[in-house]
Amino acid sequence: MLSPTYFLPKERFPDFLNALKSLGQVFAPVKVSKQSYSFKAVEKASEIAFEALRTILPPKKFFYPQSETLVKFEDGEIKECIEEPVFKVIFGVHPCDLAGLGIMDTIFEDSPGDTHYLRKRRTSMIIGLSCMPDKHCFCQSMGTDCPEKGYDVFLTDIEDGYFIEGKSSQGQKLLADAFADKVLERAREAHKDRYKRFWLDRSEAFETGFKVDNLRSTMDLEWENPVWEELGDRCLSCGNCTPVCPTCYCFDLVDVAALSSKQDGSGDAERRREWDSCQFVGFAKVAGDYNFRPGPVDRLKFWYRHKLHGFDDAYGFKTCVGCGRCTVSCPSGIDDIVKVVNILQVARQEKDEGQPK
Amino acid sequence: MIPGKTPYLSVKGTIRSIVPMAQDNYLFDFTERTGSLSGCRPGQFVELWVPGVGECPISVCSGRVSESIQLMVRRAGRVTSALFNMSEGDSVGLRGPYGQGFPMEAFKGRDLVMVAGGLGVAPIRSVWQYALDHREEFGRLVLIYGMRHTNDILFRQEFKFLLRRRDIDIFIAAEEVVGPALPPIAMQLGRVTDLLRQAEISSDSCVAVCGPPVMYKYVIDVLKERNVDEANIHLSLERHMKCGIGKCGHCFIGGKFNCKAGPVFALPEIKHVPEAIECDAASLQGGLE
Amino acid sequence: MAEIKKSTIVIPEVTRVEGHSAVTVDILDGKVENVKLDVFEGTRYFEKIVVGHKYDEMAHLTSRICAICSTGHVLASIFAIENLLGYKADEKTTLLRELMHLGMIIESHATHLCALVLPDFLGVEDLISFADKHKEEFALWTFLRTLGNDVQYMVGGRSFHPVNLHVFKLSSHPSGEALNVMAHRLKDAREKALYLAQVFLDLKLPAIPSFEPEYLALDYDSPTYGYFGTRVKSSKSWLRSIEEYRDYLGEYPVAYSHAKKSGNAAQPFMVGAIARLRFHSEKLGREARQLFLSSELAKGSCNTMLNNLAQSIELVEAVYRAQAICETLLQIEEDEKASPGEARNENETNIDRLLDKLPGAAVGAVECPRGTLYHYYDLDEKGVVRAADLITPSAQNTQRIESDIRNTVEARIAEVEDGARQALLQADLETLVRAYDPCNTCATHAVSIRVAKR
Amino acid sequence: MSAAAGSGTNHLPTIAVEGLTGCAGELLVILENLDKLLPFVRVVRFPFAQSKNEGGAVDITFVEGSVSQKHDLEKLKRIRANTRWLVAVGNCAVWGCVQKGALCKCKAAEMIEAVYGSAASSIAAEAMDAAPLDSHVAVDVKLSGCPINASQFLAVTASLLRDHLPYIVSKPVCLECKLRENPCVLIEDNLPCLGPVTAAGCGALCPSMGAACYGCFGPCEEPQIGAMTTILKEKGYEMEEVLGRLTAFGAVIPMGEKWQK
Ligand SMILES: Cc1cc2nc3c(=O)[nH]c(=O)nc-3n(C[C@H](O)[C@H](O)[C@H](O)COP(=O)(O)OP(=O)(O)OC[C@H]3O[C@@H](n4cnc5c(N)ncnc54)[C@H](O)[C@@H]3O)c2cc1C
Ligand code: SF4
Ligand code: SF4
Ligand code: SF4
Repeated sequence: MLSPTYFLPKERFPDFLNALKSLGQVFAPVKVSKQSYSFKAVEKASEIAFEALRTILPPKKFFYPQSETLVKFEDGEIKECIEEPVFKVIFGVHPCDLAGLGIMDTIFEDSPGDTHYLRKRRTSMIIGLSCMPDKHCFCQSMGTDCPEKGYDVFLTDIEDGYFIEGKSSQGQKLLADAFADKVLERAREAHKDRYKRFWLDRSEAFETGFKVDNLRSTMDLEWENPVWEELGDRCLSCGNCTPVCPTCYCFDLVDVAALSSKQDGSGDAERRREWDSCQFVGFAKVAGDYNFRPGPVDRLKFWYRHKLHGFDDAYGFKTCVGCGRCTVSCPSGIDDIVKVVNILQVARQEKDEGQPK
Repeated sequence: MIPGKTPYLSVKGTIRSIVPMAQDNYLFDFTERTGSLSGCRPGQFVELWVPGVGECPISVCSGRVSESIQLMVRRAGRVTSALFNMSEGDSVGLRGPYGQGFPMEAFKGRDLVMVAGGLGVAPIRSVWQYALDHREEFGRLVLIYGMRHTNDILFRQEFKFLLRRRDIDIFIAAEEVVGPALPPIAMQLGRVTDLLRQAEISSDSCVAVCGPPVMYKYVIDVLKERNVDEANIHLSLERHMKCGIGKCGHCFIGGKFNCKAGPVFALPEIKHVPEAIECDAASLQGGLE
Repeated sequence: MAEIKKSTIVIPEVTRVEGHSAVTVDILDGKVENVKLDVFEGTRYFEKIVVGHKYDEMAHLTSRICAICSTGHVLASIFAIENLLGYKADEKTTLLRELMHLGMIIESHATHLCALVLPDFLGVEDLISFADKHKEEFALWTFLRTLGNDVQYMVGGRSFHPVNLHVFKLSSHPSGEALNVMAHRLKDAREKALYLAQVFLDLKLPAIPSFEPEYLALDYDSPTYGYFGTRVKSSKSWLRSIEEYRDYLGEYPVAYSHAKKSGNAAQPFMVGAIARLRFHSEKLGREARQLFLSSELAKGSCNTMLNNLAQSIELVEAVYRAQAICETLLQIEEDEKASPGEARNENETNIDRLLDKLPGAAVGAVECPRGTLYHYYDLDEKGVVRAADLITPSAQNTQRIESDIRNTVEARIAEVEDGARQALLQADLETLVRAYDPCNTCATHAVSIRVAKR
Repeated sequence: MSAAAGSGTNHLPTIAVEGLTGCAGELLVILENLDKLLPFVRVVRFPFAQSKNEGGAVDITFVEGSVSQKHDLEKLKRIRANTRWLVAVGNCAVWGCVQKGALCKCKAAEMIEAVYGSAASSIAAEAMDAAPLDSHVAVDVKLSGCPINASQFLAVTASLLRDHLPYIVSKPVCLECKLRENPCVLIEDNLPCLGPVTAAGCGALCPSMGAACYGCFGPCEEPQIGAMTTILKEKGYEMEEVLGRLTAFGAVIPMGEKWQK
């Protein structure tokens, strides 16, 4: 049976927010500079930047924090660090980010499951929100433009209010309660019509994109395309493209030793994970200083390949969700995935056409 | 479901003995009481933790793992140096075993060629120990071991005994004589590839290879000359590794986590993966060919 | 023929001062012949380092002259450039800059007084015994310097070598919450600052026969005791613009030292806390003013050792003033919330127009913990530095330190040849040098007097 | 760790803190964090902070400042001979900082002439071209920063007290900047942010306050100077200015040579 759908008039939004707040701390996009947004704790609806498309960091930061201690060595014993997560409500997550969370889930759920991530993830509620693409959005190309999983409730903006669907059971319960409290109305036919129209209009609104069906072979065939060298020359190896990516999961593990009077090394220590980036020189270096990806070109190509078909084999999906964050946060302007794919596809096509029949 | 324990938790391993093997290469023997490492298969590895310093992946180099586990470690940097400063009775953290190891079951009933370069002899040792323990289940055993300098030889004592055995053919070579004229075991001057050309290798052999990144391409070329089927060539790849469990992304190559899907791969799996077995020209200077 | 006796007092490295310096006193036939304060801190030629760099780089380049006074250098460079461009910062920026400066005053004075000077009077020589045997003083220092550091951290982003202060503006403003917390911490610190001042008020000082020097300090219109200004006042009752600093300072390098000396050889002058209090004591708040009035300073004593006390009075004033600024800033924030939309960044849009004033040259000055600091820059039409001149307070005091040493040794010349009393003289000399809080980026207790015969 | 200079009853490891030519910034940072160290070490030399200083062997010596005069070099050699671990602290000691950066434009002698005029000759006799410690002696650990970050300093000390080499990141400032979720000032405000080529450690202090990183921690591992220059030029900065900024904190000397022309 289909779960019921609801309508939230915009003027009732503060009440809806209160309902969310009663569950736990609410985080939502907030404007932090002329053109940037960030998920931050909010108290009032007025703090929320509903217009935000992409935040600087994706919502992965809530479940996979920038730095966290996994294991510690204390009083000569190896101990697990279990932190009891506090319930969080993340409001305003767009379809691309929902897909991103889905990918993070797959990686961290894969055996052996990552307790640290999963505990936090299961102690949260994700409230999705519809959006209108700008010139950098290409989730449509990646097939992540419609919410499929990874959320509890989804809000579609239909002008004077929101059309609301519940996905998970905790999401449906939230809606049922809010309905009982008269914060929500049942969605009527008119709402459903506008909802459909919204999604149709939205699919027409994409300004940019590419065909994905040949990505894998294109990447392989154009592995020596001169465009890589051009991009490599401009690459700062600053790593900005990876922390901002909703699906980049790479981390470094570092030990933090406590000051200790025990000189035999049995003093306390922590083992901490911190976000890392494949764009840094030492990322793939092994003993003997052999580096599998010594130059910026090698690392950039690796990144593109990983995003565009890296997980095809391992998990059967691509790890780019088309949010455009890398494109807007590259100081050098070289992480324009759409542009690069188009160049590669054109080059490939030219070769195909040049081939004798 | 959410597992009860963090997968990053190690168990305590206590150093039972330390045997210096060659300069900067020591064989460490650890006792581990929980038995969590006892199912270890040849070619698998563990993450060794020196608290306050860090972790590093080290191949298990004993064919049998029960109460004790042996690791051959080369002093390469911070963690390994810290380990070298330890003495018998000191403890470290160990977690694992990780990775796929060599498909010993699939090797059974066939000739097995083992090719080791330098420190790559450590995981290969677990292979020959396993094979000798199950001698009757394998066909001919050929062991090829190459190194840069004559005094780099590891497991010298063990080789003395092995060389006397009739049921395994052993070829050892070094590129250069350094230190005492020639070690007291049969050793030639040359490269792994030279030995491969000497050895009698049937085209339906299975091959287990481990060595420095530069070695693979040349070994594969010779094996192909011998008409060995690509599908029977198994290579153990070294990659920068942090977590060992397919999360940290450091060892990711061409769609696979080396720590989980590897470190041992059959050649066809990685043949077309960029970076997997290529090597840059610069590091070849003075290299193996 | 009578034997001519030559002796030398050498303090090879003065400890517990910032930087490295040594003192040599040559005594010939019972007369002091030569006094040298030798700063062997390596040469860093900042006047050349900055040439070729853009005006907005001056703050972080010159801050590296000295960690303790880094805020002073940052502000002096900013003031010089703003003076040149005829720019006047808005109220909030000015207040935050003053707050930042007070943070430095609190931190620097606390460190000098508690960690560098007090050990002399407590009779401890190493940190461990200081920390162990004088827990209270040690804790007092920790408390006050942390406070000063945190004020600088809050405003400048770092407790020294701040990153947030720039020409025209601050790149970000401390949050209301941070200001509020700081205001409370400053309030709690009053008592400790007053206690420290009392300690110095009660100290018995060694006899140093000082004579009245010419005192110089910045003059300003602000009704509160401050550290910024564009005029200089002299105890010889003249008042001049800092733009004319060359005329009244006259700086010349000395061969034996890497720190340039300033002053007129005939008449050394003194800058620093004593000078500032002389001119502006009436602007002090009630508590600091009371302390001042009950001290020798109010009677016009020129004993250099009183510099420590003067600093402790400034420290009290700084704590009170900093708290007041935090409160004013909070008030401004309230007002802004009440009437939002007033364009605060109108200045920013005019930067290009301001730069039309280039090329040109100008001077900026601030009162650092140790005295007046001058920065002079000559910029080309793109805002690139063509020439610079940087005059630190320690350079200005060098001559006076030397003359103080000379006077002391002359007055106590009998002690030079007297083994038992010699050590005491040396210790007193070191204490004297330290009282100036010289910032040579340093002075050891191993003062030796060598007597040579010829 | 052996208490090399351990005398009598005190078995704590010994440390010394010394300054060559610098601004005393690291001395200050260490002084301010000394209370945290005192339970674990014995401070045998720290002339900036205490009067009773011993000579002789030490376990760890922290050295601030660059080698800029003969006196510094003699002192450094003495330090090296007497310490087990020599830790270069601060940009001056690790890279040479601003005084080294200035050498891109002219030689030390020229600068002395310009600053000291007639007195130049006696000063010049003492002076050397400013250089980091490792151009003269072997350095065991290099902790950069201008000034060093206190928690990094404590972590390095903790490792050395256990006789382990510390882990010091040399990834770029951008990493810390993005981890703090700062808007990028290079992209949004066109400020000349050097974060992409500068070593992390400060916690991306400047960009977190809305200002451009000016490189005070020295270069990151393999800084992409070419790309950095290209991007700043595209943003309208003149080559001369870009080179000035890149070399100011002493690090990227190869670029500096171009600046000399
Ligand atoms: C599957 C596998 C099995 C291995 N088996 C053995 C073995 O049996 N015996 C042995 O001595 N060594 C083995 N190694 C190599 C060993 O892991 C590295 O030498 C070790 O990590 C270096 O750590 P370190 O802290 O001492 O050096 P570091 O100070 O961390 O670095 C020294 C050098 O090693 C590189 N490095 C750092 N971490 C790793 C890493 N995780 N993997 C590879 N290189 C790294 C660095 O980039 C640097 O070039 C194995 C590596 C892998 C991936
Ligand atoms: S590195 Fe920076 S803080 Fe340290 S001494 Fe040099 S200038 Fe000062
Ligand atoms: S502001 Fe600077 S440090 Fe931060 S991401 Fe941008 S370039 Fe990098
Ligand atoms: S951001 Fe750059 S300039 Fe600022 S403190 Fe960090 S390293 Fe120094």
